[in-house]
Amino acid sequence: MADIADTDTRISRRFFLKGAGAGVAVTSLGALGFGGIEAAYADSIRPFKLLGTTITRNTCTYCSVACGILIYSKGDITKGEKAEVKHIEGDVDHPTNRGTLCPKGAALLDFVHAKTRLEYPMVRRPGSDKFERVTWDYALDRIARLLKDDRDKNFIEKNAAGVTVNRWVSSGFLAASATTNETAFCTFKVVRSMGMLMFDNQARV
Amino acid sequence: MTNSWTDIKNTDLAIIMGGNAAEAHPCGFKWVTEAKANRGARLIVVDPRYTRSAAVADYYAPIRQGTDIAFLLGLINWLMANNKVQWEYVKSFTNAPYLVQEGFGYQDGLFTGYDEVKRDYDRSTWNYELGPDGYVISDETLEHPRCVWSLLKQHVAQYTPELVSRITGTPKDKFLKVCEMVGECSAPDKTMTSMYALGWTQHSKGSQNIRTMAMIQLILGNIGVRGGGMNALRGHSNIQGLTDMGLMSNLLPGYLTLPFETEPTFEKYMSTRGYKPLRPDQTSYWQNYKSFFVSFQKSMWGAAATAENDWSYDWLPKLDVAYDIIRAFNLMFEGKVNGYVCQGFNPLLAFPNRAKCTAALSKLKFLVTIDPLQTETSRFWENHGPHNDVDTASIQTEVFQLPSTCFAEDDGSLTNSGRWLQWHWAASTPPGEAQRDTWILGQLFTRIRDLYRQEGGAFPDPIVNLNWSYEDPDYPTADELAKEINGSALEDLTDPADATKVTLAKGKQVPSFAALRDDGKTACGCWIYSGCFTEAGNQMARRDNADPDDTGIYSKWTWSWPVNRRILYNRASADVKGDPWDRTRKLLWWEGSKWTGFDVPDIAPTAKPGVVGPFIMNEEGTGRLFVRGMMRDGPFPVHYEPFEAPIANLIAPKIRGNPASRVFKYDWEQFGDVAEFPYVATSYRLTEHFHYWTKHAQINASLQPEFFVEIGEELAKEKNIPNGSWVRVWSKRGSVEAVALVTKRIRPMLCDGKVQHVIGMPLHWGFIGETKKGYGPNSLTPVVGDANSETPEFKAWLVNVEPITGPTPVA
Amino acid sequence: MSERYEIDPSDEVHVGERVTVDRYTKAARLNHWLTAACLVLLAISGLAMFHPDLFFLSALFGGGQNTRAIHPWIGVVLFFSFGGLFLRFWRLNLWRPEDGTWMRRLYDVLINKEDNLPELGKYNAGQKIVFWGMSLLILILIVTGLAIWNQYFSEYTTVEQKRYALILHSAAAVTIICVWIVHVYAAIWVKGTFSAMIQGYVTGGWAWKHHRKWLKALVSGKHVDDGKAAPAPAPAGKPGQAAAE
Amino acid sequence: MTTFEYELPNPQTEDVKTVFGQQDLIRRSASTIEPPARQLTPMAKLIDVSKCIGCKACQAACLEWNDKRAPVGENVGTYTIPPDLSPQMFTLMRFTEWINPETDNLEWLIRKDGCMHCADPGCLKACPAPGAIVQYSNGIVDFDHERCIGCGYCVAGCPFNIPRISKTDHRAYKCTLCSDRMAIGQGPACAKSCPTHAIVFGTKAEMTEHAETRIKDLKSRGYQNAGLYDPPGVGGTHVMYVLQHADKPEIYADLPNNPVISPVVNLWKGAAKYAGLAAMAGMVAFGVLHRFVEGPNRVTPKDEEEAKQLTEDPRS
Repeated sequence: MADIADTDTRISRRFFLKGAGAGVAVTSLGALGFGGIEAAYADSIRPFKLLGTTITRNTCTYCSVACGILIYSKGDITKGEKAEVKHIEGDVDHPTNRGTLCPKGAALLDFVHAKTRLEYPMVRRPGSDKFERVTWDYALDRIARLLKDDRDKNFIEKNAAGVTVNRWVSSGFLAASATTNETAFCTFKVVRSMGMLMFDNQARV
Repeated sequence: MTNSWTDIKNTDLAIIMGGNAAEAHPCGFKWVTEAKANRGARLIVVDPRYTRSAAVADYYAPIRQGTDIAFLLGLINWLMANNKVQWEYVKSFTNAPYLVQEGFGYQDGLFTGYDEVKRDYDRSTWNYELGPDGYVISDETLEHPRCVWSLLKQHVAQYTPELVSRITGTPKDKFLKVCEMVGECSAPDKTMTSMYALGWTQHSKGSQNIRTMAMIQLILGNIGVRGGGMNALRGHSNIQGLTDMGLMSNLLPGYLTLPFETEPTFEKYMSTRGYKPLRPDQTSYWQNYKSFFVSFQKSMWGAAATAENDWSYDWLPKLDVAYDIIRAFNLMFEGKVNGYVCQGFNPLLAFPNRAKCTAALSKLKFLVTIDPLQTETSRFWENHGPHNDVDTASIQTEVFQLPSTCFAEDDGSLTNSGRWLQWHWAASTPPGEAQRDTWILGQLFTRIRDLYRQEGGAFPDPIVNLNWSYEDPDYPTADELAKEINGSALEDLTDPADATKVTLAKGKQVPSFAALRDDGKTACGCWIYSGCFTEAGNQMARRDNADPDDTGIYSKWTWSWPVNRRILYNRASADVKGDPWDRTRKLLWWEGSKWTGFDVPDIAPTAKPGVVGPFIMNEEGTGRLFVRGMMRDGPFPVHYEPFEAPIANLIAPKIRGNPASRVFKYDWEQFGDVAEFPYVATSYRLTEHFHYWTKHAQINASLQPEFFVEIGEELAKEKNIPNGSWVRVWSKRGSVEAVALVTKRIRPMLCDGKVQHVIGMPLHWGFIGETKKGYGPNSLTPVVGDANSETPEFKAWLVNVEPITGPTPVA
Repeated sequence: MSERYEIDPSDEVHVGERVTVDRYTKAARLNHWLTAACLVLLAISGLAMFHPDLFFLSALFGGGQNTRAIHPWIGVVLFFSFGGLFLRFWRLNLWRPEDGTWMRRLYDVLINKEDNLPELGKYNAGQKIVFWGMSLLILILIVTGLAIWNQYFSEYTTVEQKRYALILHSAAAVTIICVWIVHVYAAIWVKGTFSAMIQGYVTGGWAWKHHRKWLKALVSGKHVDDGKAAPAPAPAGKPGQAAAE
Repeated sequence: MTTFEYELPNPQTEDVKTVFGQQDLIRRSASTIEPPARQLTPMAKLIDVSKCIGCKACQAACLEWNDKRAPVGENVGTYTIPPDLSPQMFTLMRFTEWINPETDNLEWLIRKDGCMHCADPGCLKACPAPGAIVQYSNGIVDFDHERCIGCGYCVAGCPFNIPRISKTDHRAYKCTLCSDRMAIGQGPACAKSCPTHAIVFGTKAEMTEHAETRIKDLKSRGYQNAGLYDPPGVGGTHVMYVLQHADKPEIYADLPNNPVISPVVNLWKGAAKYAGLAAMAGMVAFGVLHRFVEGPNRVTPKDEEEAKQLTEDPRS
């Protein structure tokens, strides 16, 4: 599914040539290669920074207008390469936003590259004043153990009246609302299969 | 949204009330601008503050926060009194003619059946009068004193323009001007769209705020038509999807509901979910509930869910009470919760009464956060001076902070407010060891399941039998999950008329929820999403932006639920005979033998006009001006003041807040009153920021760097607060320090003869990120939710304010 | 002579086969040449920014950026350096009655008919005009220069003030360059002048011819080294001594 | 899909063609150039203040596209943040709360400030560095930072107070009209991002025409003085505004009523430039002439003798 060209029957190939006037001889930068950029451009025009980047279609992560965005990355993850986001801009082919973005969307790049992005699993021990880096295995094993122990200890199979209720209300789970529907369903299955009732998402607020 | 963002371009009048679309949804708001520029549409903004939406409005009217219902009931009163009613629509497409049973009544702000101790109603009298055939009795003349229309007329009569103005603070002339502008849209070829958001939901009567406007839209004939509808702008990118998917304390996917312990058996559970039509020949789509439910159970537990074990009905937990977040944090505060997982959520800043939140989190044994970013919640134990003044050493909570990917590093679908499911693709390698949520959940689940397999434990059945047939159980992919959500045939499905004819072979994806079965032969994770990933491929990834006739429908762009329908109740866009109300804005019409048009009909394609009502999800087939016992706080809306209000409720002075709202004892004691806290505060977003996320993004931080409160010039003068100076704002629950932004955009209002000053408090600051450290409104807000949804009352509470020389220095 | 002419205490007449007169101390000469160097550099860098046809001059400073950066700093040096000159010379540059006469007979000056001119002190009116002109122009240049020195002072003036500062600065700069041309040409024209600023002394004849009153005052004021007196504990490196034959 | 009027395309990353360049310059600071062989269609950005919601998307897009980041400052009691244009912030929403004296209604006037790309650019006129400021025949006035010397003359030259000099790299910065995007046939980042299409971009003729429809709409909503801001004093601009109250542009955060290049700048960069050179040349010429006509002024042996006599005079 990652091959967007397949699903994309109407990718915009329009060029805003009007501005140059008719009959203008154009120079192909691609043909000149990167070394030619400076030569191809007027001295006073900065090189076009997106040359050679990979375009990926995505949706803005913020509000529910769900603007279509284009992510320009150095490297192509569909080819197994390491990819880094260089620029994000609105997708003009998207019916809702028509290429526009709000100040949040226009600055998505800084969300992706925020200094406060998390990179490693961390734990803060009881009473401690700092996070310590741990392995995923450690973190996941420990969380699985904590959840299971609590469930085993506090699971309610029958209520006071003897009715089967099979609920677990001593632990809770908050789902966010920027994850995908697929993540949501995965989350739903895990949480509800354990009998957890204290389960909400941002919509509640 | 009943309609879509792009449909707003078809409107004649946009009314933004209970929201601030220009500021919170700029790219969606463009369709208002387009309607204005291309159709000559008008824009009305009703808000306590002159917002960025108001800046481009044709008409702005101020309103005191928390009084929207009085305003809107007054508007209904005016429409009825001035014959601004779309009569054919009201008579045919709403329940206006139906009789309500005897015994139903309303007096002094309360309906029949109120129990003051329980703060709840016995709602049995809130119902129609049914005939011996089981169908509702109707008076087409609308003259019967017990018909819904008569009762409504009587109910709204007291909301005169004078009273509305006394309650809301909206000057009478401005209120009347809004009435006139709205009234014009009662013409069948004029439509109004209502755009709202958390300005309506975050009240102790949030659901009724919305309902009141929905009633107006029914009276004006604006539901189901192009350029009309009730359009919830919604906040987060997939808040719609997570709700659709049932990630709520009381829900299952597709708005199926979790059983209560009063429904111990599947039979009992289904007995209240039959949804028998209340009108002859009416389609009542929820009659398919069992097919949806059984298919859901099959997707959860596969072969383990059988007819014999009632499709594993016992494996679903049974509710005793609602475990919404307000109760969850109250239980946590009482020390009754041990573990909590926050999958990308920041409750420390998002839930009311921050001090209580901190105390609650501190009582947890363990807290897990899964997020792309550091959050205040994951660092609630860390001392940040006045911005998070905690005793770190005394907090015994073990906290895990797990790094997840963000949008740029993940595949999958998001559901927007217009119900479009849009697929997106990963573009980037995640930073460090960050992992996708499905990997984290897969890993966690298989570990827990293995522990149950190895060592047993409390009721392992639903866990060890959970259908988890992913190629890599530790890492379900988005495609696998999407197919599971869509649903598939577990066995060959055959034509009901001809058992030899296979309509869908085993293992194939179902084309839509119409194929779902109640006999266990189909599985479907979320019935309303059925059709999103069929044998024809991933419909959510479609990218054909063709729009025949320029309707704004875009039916080939991705996919929308249900069954790719873009405007809900679209049958109502045509009159009783099936002709469009407005020929210039056709949507759906009857073509002799079937419905046709630009959108997928929201009715059986061959359902004859005049037989089947357009609202097929209601047993009545009509829109509900009177909702029977389905809302906890009344079948009609009533004006209730916020729990912290500057004046008494003018229609029922003894009632504080919404009488049906649940309030915990601790929280009730934390309410302040007007003598101590004379100003009304409200919280909101600013366009430069998205909640507590963009304070991590440098650009956004630079565009709106520091926490401030907005104060009108009059109050600033009275309190001697120069623009840009520092103030302290406090409520019964906490205190914050902020820069004062003194503005002309907030003006005092006259409510019941008293001058009311509004203090505005934006919500984007915390103690982590690129912005300067600040506070959120939740440091001050009360803990009380909407009677129906438990959404906290963030939009109206009481505070006091004083100038200070500067912020408390950080030690 | 009823009027007592002020003399610079460091000036001294050296008697001998060829009379020489100390005119500038080493410190004064260093001060002068520093100022002169600054002025020349300022003129070049300033002209580079004044007229496009002269922009090539910026190459001398390593490009436009360097030119722009260094110009104001040189200006600061010039200001203080010239300040030194000012303190040294202002007294002897005060206007005197004979200066008026000299000015009125400027044509005689130009045609080298010095016989018609009054006896002059250390400076003639032309030199004094150069001195005061430079003083005034440098004051204007420093004040306007600070106003347009964006790197440090852009916040202190409005754009409108900057515009006036720029035109004033340009006008003052053009004027000071003109004054400088006069100054330099005068030194070229009047032979024997350079040695005053190079070796520090002039010949007795030069003093006699151009600044007779000054010479006479030195002589009458006993500012004379006739070689008979014990070597005075004069400041080290007094040029007159080394040059005395 | 019906395309939006003046919709801007998505940037492509391969087979990118340049549509204009150095050969299309009509002015080059401190230089004389050959007139270009062709005339590009004049382009313009139209900012419809009546559609602007002040969301600052243009500011964010501008920072992101140009790889600039403005510092995180303070709130000083205004939505205008950062408080001014800066070497990082090429465009700025300026917010004014204005009570309309005729209606007594509050109007929140939000104007996107930034380079107007004047047809007669004062910055270019003032610039002393050859080629540091250039003007293309399509109307873009662009700064070439490699050639900029940081003198700040452009600041004085600009009638709109737009350029800002960086304190770190000492170069002048302002809106480039995204010349790098335009060079390959795209529109400016701000116009692409603007959620309400308050900023649109196209040929100047189209923009003028579009403005007319907007003005008509505004007049139908009671703004009798709605109009286009395309000030003739600077030869017209390639960034224009639709104003609700075009009769008083100054209420929009001091938008100049009739901007012209300051007469002081004109004098400085016109007559003064030549007069100055002439004066200096005149001085030199006079010296040379004098030298030839009158020759040097020499000390004669007689003078030396006189001096000797004077110093040897026993009276001394």
